[in-house]
Amino acid sequence: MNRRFSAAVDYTLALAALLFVWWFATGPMALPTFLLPSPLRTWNALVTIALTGELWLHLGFTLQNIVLGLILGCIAGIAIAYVMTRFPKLAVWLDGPLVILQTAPKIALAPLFVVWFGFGVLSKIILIFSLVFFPVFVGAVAGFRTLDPKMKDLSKLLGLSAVQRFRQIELPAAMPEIFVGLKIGAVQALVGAVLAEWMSGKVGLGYLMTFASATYKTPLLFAAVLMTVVLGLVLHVALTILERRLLSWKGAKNG
Amino acid sequence: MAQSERMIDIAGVHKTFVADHGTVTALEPVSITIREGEFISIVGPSGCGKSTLLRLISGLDQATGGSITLNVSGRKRPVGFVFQEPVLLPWKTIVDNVRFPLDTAGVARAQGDKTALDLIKMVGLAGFEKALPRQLSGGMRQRAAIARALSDDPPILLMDEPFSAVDLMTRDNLNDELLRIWQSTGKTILLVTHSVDEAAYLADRVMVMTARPGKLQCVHTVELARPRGEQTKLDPAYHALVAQLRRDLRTPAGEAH
Amino acid sequence: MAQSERMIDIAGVHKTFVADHGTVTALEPVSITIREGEFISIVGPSGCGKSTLLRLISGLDQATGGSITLNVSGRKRPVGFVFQEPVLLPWKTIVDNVRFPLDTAGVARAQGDKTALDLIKMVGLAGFEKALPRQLSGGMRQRAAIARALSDDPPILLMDEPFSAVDLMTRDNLNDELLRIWQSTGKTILLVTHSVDEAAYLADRVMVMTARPGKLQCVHTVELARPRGEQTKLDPAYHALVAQLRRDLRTPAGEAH
Amino acid sequence: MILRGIAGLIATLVLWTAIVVIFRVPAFLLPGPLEVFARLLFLFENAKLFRHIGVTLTEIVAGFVIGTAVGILAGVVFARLPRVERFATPLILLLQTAPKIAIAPLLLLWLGIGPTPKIVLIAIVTFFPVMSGMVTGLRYGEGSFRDLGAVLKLSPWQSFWHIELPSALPAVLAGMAVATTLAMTAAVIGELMGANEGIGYLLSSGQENSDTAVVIGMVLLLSLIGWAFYEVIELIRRRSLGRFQLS
Amino acid sequence: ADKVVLQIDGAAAPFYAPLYAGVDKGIFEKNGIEVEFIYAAAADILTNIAAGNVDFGFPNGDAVVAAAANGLPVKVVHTTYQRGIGALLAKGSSGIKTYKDLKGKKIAVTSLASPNYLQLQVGLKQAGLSLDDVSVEVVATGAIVQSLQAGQVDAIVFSELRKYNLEADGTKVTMILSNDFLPSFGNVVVTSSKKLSANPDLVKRFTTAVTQSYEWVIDGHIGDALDISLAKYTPTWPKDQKAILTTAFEQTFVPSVWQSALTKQKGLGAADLAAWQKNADILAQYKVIDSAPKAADFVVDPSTIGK
Ligand SMILES: Nc1ncnc2c1ncn2[C@@H]1O[C@H](COP(=O)(O)OP(=O)(O)OP(=O)(O)O)[C@@H](O)[C@H]1O
Ligand SMILES: Nc1ncnc2c1ncn2[C@@H]1O[C@H](COP(=O)(O)OP(=O)(O)OP(=O)(O)O)[C@@H](O)[C@H]1O
Ligand SMILES: [Mg+2]
Ligand SMILES: [Mg+2]
Repeated sequence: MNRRFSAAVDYTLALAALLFVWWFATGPMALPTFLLPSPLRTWNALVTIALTGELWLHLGFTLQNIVLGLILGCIAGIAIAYVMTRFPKLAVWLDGPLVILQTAPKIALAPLFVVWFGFGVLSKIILIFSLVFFPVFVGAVAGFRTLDPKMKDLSKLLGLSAVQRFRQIELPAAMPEIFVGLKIGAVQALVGAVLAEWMSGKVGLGYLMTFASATYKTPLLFAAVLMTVVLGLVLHVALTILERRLLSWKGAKNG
Repeated sequence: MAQSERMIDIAGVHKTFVADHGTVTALEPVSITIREGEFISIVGPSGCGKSTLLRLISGLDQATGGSITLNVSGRKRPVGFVFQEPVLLPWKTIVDNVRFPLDTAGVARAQGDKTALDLIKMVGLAGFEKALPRQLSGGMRQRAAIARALSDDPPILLMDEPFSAVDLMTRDNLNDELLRIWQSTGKTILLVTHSVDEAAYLADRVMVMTARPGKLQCVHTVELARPRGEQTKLDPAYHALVAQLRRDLRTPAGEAH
Repeated sequence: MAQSERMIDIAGVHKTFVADHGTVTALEPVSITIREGEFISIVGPSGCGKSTLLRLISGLDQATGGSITLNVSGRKRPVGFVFQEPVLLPWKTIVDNVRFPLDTAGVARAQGDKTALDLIKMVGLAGFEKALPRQLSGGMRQRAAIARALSDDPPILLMDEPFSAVDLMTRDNLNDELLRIWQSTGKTILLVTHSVDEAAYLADRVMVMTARPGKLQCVHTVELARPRGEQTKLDPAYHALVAQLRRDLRTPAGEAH
Repeated sequence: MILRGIAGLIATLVLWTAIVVIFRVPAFLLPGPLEVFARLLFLFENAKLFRHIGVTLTEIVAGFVIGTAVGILAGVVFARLPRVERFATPLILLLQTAPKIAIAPLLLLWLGIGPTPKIVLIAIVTFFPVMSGMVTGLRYGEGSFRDLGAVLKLSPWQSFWHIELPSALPAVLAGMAVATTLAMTAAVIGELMGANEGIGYLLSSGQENSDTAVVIGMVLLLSLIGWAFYEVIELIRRRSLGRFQLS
Repeated sequence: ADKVVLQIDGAAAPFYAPLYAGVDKGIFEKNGIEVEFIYAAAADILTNIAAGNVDFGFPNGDAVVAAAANGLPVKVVHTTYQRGIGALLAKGSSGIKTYKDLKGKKIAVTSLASPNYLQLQVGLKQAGLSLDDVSVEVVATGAIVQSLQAGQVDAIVFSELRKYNLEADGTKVTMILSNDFLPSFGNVVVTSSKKLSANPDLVKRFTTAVTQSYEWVIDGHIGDALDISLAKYTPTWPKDQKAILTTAFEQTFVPSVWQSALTKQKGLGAADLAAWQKNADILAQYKVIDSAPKAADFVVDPSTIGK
């Protein structure tokens, strides 16, 4: 309780510091609005679209894509990582294509995703999925690989079924590393969602950004950027709380 | 307790590890037949291959040569194992750890809980059911591991220095509990220990192993009356055996008698 | 070996853990003063707070109350610690693990190697210098950890059941080696053990602790002649003390005499 | 490793060709490997492809090295001082989530045109996974090793070098593997912000000209670079973890 | 020589051959200027200019109007393209010949904030239709042409120049120029108000060099300019497209894009303030911008620079 409270204080302080720097850059340092609008102008732009209800439409759409992509990427990442650590022979063949597919910069392919997968929400989800997948996958592989051999002995001894071994031993043991991947994946999901909307579409925070950027409505642009950052922070905090819950057994240092 | 059925057949089993710094012969060929319901103690110097032998019997490692046959047709989990270090799942509470073999064998939760709580009480951990392993002392963790190995009642029990980290009194209690369980269930038990007193007190036969390269030096049949108890420790035959075991262990490797 | 300088002052130290399943009093207030160069054994039932006490003395944990003063002005590393579980760095070979305290104290490599190899030989691990911890047996790992604790020659040595996983003969050897080192270096040693024989054989004083909540039941001064050796084990006073310690440990908690 | 690499490459090419042939994908949507290869050859002769590769590679290496170093350092600081971490988190998330394309003019303003903004961008995206790996590796690492370090009164540097880094290594390497993929994307974004050389520059001219073969070719080049990075990290992992108890 | 950075809209393409040839042939050098080309999206170019990140930009005219309307201190100093090059493109096989044929069709634009979306709206209106009669998709620059080729949309509103790409790819296209009903400007040279007032001489020399470069190409050096461009500046372009590009230059750029009635009179890059104003007014009328800026405030005729 107390700790959570102090965490909230820290976040607030940090945000206040950021706000101050922002204010300083636009006030005393006099950066022009078209480069960086003042916090007040941005706030006004935000309030304006919040009042018309437009904001919630965009926000909801982006959030929905993020959550969908995150869940799918997460499931696939963990599943494929598991299969590959269980069957190293398969990994020889799958590893290369997976890595090549992943290191291919999505931003370059994003426009093509639209022609490949259509204008609908599918191409967006696929883009987000493809960005989330890899961090979770790599994290899960690391987690499954570092499994304590004593745990392997135990599961072998108890003759656990594949499902039991996964559920009861391998998954919990790999959790810390999976969470590393998940936290990066969450950020990537956000980046992917915005990117997808940037490339095509008529709704979402990314769309709001292209629109604002092309029409030089910089306060609106930064209002949208602000919303993405807030979204990122919320996702991060949610994952951190979940992590603390699930990994309390680790007795983390400074937990 | 004499049974004639063969339970574990070990024939010429040996094990060599290959490592960067050279090959290590952990176990030279060992042959012995263990009958159903027998209680075997294993003593020997540190690093002589006792743990290796148990791991081979349990099937966790593969022998470099020789064969091991377990006569446990039809049992899915023939062996219970108390590892030398307590291997508890750090994310599960003590009661969940002890119940774990039952849970994964499909035993109903209520039934499992009952068994687990009884065993936890037996090993003296009442009050720590909901604690996590890292919140226990070394000896308490070891006792939790013992409780877990007993929970699903395996016909063969392999115990690798199960009582090394507990105090004398607890150890005596647990020895007697173990004998009680053994007597009532007819398990076959192999127990590695560095205490010759314990080895003699518990076993039907004591295997003495020699230092590296580990091999079987001799096997003593313990002729002490069952059930054992305080009176056993007053028996001169018991003390003679303990003294003999001590002498065996003092014999430098190679000078087997 | 009687020195009058106070080395460790423990005054009303106690420790309570707060956990999800409730608070656990690991240690009720303990007070004792340990002189420089004293050899103290600590015995007590499993879970009575022995490890907790050592951790408090070493500064690894903070006491809930009371104070601990170490009279080791100017020493950067006042204490060496043999943990209850051998904490070897899995990515370092045995010789690197043993040399680790020296390396990090800035001792030259050649010098460090010499010390490390001597100690490795002393604990009977010659031939395993280049092995990794996972390639050793449980007892061998424990011995490597002992060698490491000795390598940088700390004035205070805290040993938590250092010999629990080694066989009798090795244990006897290591006991004598430890006494030799103690005698020649004048270290202050606190040793936790479950073996009352060992406790009596080695110590100047034996601290007996009671079961949960752990507290100091009594302290026996060991009047046996130094240096100790085979003849000590024939001394009736030794056997009387061992028997007394056994009785102490059998006394249910609370009924201190 | 070489075998793995070749196997991976063959598998990718087979998969790619199969998609193109089976679905009869027209070249403007997804050209086949041969076509792309021909286009790459053309660029090699005509466009001094190697110079562009060199430019991008330099940016990536520089950004990656800086990002990794800072990430490891920050990870150590954050794991030791969780308050600092909480304080820095909003700023870090800002840097990670704020769409780079949206703040490009600001970056140019502060860092000038030239390689600096690209390197900084790559360092920023590399930083995050490496830092996360390090923090997790330390925070959830073996507590008993911490005790050992405390008893030996190791200096912060010593406990970092001898205990924290090795025990966090699996997680850090995982972070670095993820970072390779992000670095490739950042390299492209950096060069989209304003450039006249580099793979991203060629890529954007391919995009502008609706020349899918160039786009795919450049993507392929970046993939191969990223893959090479990944394999180097794998190599480090195997070398260093071969000795660990880890399989 | 003064070093300047010129940021060009999009990416290196042979359509900018006169600029490349001007550098290569020493025309800029002769005017005491050394040019570095870099590339970015139009909106970024204007922000960069306003912020002083780059010296000159070569974005399209609509982007400048929008920037000026939002108060960015930018000035058009050379109306290089005298008309807009936005166009509706449809496959020849689609049967679309006029805006009237778009009813019920699917049309792609690059963004709802882009000039091509505005062109679509105006085009539909003058054909008696509205946005409700068609369905609009947004596809980014990198894929819009492919989406037409793949038949995912019936038409795109984009750049006239893509007709040449498509034809090079063997796709026959129908094209309706937006400039016919909506006067606007293609690429124009832009600098910041600050630079113009602080260093008019530099701006003058730069615009002079631009004019001279275009003149050189118009004076019978189309082939040379394309060769320079393809060899050194736009190496990703296949060489076999030179023929198509030559046609484009001869039939479109030289007669109607770079030159107009006005340039015959006042020289290349001359500013038709009235046309600029009309462009701005329409943008305001369609709510692309809040209010129309005064053309005279952000457009400068090259001949008046430094006077
Ligand atoms: N994984 C391994 N790789 C290489 N050598 C090994 C491995 N495991 C055990 N050994 C070696 O095999 C020998 C026997 O080990 P084992 O663990 O069986 O001894 P032990 O009798 O159980 O000893 P202790 O009483 O100390 O536990 C030792 O010399 C050890 O170094
Ligand atoms: N981190 C912890 N969190 C909560 N409780 C703890 C923790 N560490 C120890 N305890 C509790 O403190 C008590 C004393 O533990 P300690 O490890 O000191 O016992 P010990 O005397 O060393 O026992 P053993 O002989 O079994 O090693 C135990 O009841 C244990 O459950
Ligand atoms: Mg062993
Ligand atoms: Mg203890």
